[in-house]
Amino acid sequence: MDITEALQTAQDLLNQWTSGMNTPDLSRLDVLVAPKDLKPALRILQKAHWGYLSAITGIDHPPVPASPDGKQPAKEGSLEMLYHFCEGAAITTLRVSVPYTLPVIPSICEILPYATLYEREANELFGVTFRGAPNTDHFVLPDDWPDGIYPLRKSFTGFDKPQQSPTDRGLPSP
Amino acid sequence: MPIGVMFSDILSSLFKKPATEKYPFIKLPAPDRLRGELFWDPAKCTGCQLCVKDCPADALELIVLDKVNKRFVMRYHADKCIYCAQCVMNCRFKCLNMSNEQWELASTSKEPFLVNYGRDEDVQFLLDKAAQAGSQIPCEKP
Amino acid sequence: MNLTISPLIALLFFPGGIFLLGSGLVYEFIDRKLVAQFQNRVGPRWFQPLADILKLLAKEEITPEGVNPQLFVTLPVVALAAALTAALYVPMFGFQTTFTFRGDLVVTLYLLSMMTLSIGLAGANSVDRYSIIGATRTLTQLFSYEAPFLLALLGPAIVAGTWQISDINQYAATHTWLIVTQPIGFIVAVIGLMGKLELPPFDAPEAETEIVSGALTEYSGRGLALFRIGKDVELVIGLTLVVAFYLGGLENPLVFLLKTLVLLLITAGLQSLFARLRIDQTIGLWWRIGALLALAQLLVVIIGRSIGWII
Amino acid sequence: MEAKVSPQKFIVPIGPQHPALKEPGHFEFTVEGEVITGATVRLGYVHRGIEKSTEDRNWTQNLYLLERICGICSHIHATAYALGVEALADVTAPPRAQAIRTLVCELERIHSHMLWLGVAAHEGGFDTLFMYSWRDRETVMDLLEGLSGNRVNYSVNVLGGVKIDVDEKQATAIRKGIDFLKERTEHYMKVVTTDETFLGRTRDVGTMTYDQADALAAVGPTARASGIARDIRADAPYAAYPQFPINVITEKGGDLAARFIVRINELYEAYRLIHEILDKMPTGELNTRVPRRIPENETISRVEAPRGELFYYLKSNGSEKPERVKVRTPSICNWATVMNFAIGLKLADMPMILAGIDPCFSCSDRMVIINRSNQSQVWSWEDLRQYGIKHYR
Repeated sequence: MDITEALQTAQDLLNQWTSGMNTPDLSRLDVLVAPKDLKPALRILQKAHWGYLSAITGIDHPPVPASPDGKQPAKEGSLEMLYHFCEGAAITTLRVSVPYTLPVIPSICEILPYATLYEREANELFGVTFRGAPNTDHFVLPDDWPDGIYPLRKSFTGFDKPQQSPTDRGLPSP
Repeated sequence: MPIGVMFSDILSSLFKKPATEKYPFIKLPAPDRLRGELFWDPAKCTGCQLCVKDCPADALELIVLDKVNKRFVMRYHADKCIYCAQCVMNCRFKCLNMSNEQWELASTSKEPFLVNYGRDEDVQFLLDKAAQAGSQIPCEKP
Repeated sequence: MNLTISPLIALLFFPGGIFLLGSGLVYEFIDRKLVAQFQNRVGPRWFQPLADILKLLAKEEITPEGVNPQLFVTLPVVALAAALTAALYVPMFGFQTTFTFRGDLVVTLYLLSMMTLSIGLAGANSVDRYSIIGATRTLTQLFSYEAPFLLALLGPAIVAGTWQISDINQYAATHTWLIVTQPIGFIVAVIGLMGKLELPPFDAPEAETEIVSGALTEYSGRGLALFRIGKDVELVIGLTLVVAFYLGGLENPLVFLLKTLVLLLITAGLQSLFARLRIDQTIGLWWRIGALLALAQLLVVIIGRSIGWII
Repeated sequence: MEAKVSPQKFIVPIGPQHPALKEPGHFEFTVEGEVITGATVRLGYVHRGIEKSTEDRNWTQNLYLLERICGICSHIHATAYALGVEALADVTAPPRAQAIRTLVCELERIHSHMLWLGVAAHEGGFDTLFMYSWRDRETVMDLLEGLSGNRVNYSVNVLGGVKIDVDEKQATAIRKGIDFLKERTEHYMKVVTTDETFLGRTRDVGTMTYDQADALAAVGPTARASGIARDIRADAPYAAYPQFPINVITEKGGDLAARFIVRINELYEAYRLIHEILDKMPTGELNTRVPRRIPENETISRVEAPRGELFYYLKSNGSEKPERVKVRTPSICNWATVMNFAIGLKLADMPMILAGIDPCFSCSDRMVIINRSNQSQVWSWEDLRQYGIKHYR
């Protein structure tokens, strides 16, 4: 299957589940998908045997306050999950965007069991909840990582500098 | 059922010298392109700071004493350096180069890792200034 | 050679005791050096085994929680003691044995097994998971190599018509080398010895990439040192036994020493030739091939004797 | 460590510190006797927070940071990133630079596969093969050192090209080294395909069928050993692969032995390709200029690392620094396969199966910066000692 043909197939398959498509370059197809449509869209791809899930990329779009001149309205913070499917050289990306206020996406593990590692990673690093995920244990972060801190969000700039005192250099209590 | 297919290897090894390089005792010459310690030639530098900007490890500081008269001191932190040679690439005046002879840089103390390059009087000037001002050496960030 | 040595000296210095421990270390060094040479690398320096043992002896011994402390401390001592005792009945370095009685071959074999048994028990005593798996494997392997090794040593005993080691030596020295007349027995004996000492490829009980150090995972300091030196002693005894039985019995100590070294060269070569066998493969190999071969050899010997071949 | 003995379950932990693993990862295998009935994986012991760190460095600095994701396949990370950045900035590196990149990629593949051969042999208790394959790996490491100046992080790439050139003297040295390696590789091929003791550990062990590999999205040699012809160098050629096409190596078996054969056959392919690149090296410039600020855009860069498909997602925001760099390394794809087919196998085979996918823990762990609020960053020796005393009291 050559690239254009593959992308055309993907486009046809996903047409009914999308709210917009574009092709940023020759080998890529970006498909905007609502969270509730993610699973049906995936099922269709899988049924047609179109590619494999290569990665789930998370992107943080922090909230933007309204510009002082009022030309641009305030934008709510959102998280975007990019599901990259590869078939040969062709890449279809399903873009699922969820707001900070409700960062929930249905888990795709029942369709693609191997996605669990990617989901666990995205869950830890971005704070997106994958509803119905079989395993939500820590995968890459330490076990005692505090809840509610998501390191790959732009708002995370590291923890506060530890307070140094000559007697106690901040050794954690055993 | 062939077993012991490596027999020829072990038999020939029995009469061969070990392949191990006995490094600290016998030193083989380093290849020409080896990236060892960084050297800086003050004569050619224009103080453009390009090397400092792109250093991935913050190992370089270019201290400008007098921009007009081209008095610079390059402070090089050999312990931070990752020997990638990006600074050598960036330098348009070829005043940086990495030695292929000086690469055994291990040390048990921190002092040898801080190297001040520059004309002797400039370095001395900087050190004197530092001595006057106390322990903290002033440094001009780009 | 026939020297009479005072039993106490024999026990403490020569050929038992200190001298035996020293030679164990030397043999270990030679073994490691040979394997290194086979693998085209440098290998340890001459004092490395000694340095290892001294370091271990000097180190703190940690008794893990949940073990029986008495057993934990006693087992290494038992293992080493059994190995040292066995040496008294074996013609070390080609010298006549210090003690001898009818049936000492059987006693020696049992004493040699004590070592493995102790390691197995030590593993089972530590409540660590690796140790327990290692202990299971050690004991499993004990059952698999013991029979062929025993059968392989029985061959010479049967042709000599005695269970006394010195008499067998006598027989071996005055007849054709038994390696010629009983080649299968020799092969089984060498491989059995390697299995007994858990040398590669039979090192599944202490396979470091699976179960760290097997039964001895929890041992440190003195206990580990004793086990290690016990193994070294057993290596010397095993080599001596096989050489004395199969390679022409006792003679000039220098020649005897050379023979053991040649045998060590062979075992070192075998160690570096093969990939580690899984424990099920080890057992399969032994019971399906090793034991059968040894039995076949034994049958040949027995039949040969009964129809009156002079071998 | 205490044994958790329950009637059915006996859990054998492997890692984070374990002789089988040269890098830290944690696996728990539930065993019954010697047979595995369950497996879980936990990573993160070598987290360096690289993805987050990239957002704080400029495009050039990131090249060297990303090169250090993995010690074995450093060049391929830098290549993937450099290609991605060049695509973002809409420049193309000159053909000679691309050819040199490809040359180093293939040399690195040889280095990685030889290393893997040794490690896998060691896991199977075949130390002699381990020692010999690593001895011969020195040849290719010396070549890389002579070519680039370093044995591990070659630092051959810059944005927009390469740093080093290949002259005739070096080309001759490479050809000579490659010919020697070819001869040795033929010998290793014979060892892994005919030695009975070794085959006893690899044949029909950890078999993954085509369908399983497909369903679990395996990549790289792991997938190709199960018959899936998935290779980015052929599917979506990058750098100089369009001019120097490769043949995709596949094997039907799907077991450990097949993974050995696939990797060794890939070595032959790499030797052939290196000869071809050296013979037909394009002439010309070594690099082009890449602007410091890169306009807002996003791109995906996929390359074939020695372990499989390496995936980079890059997003720029018009500044000197990237907005987001996502790295998906091949090891992460292949973890899923191991955890799935481990069940029912023997514990003794597990180290070899883990090694069989050529896992790279450093590759899998890199996302998050760790800077705990109640913990000073630098612990002096005395601090550590005190902590130890406190902890073990």
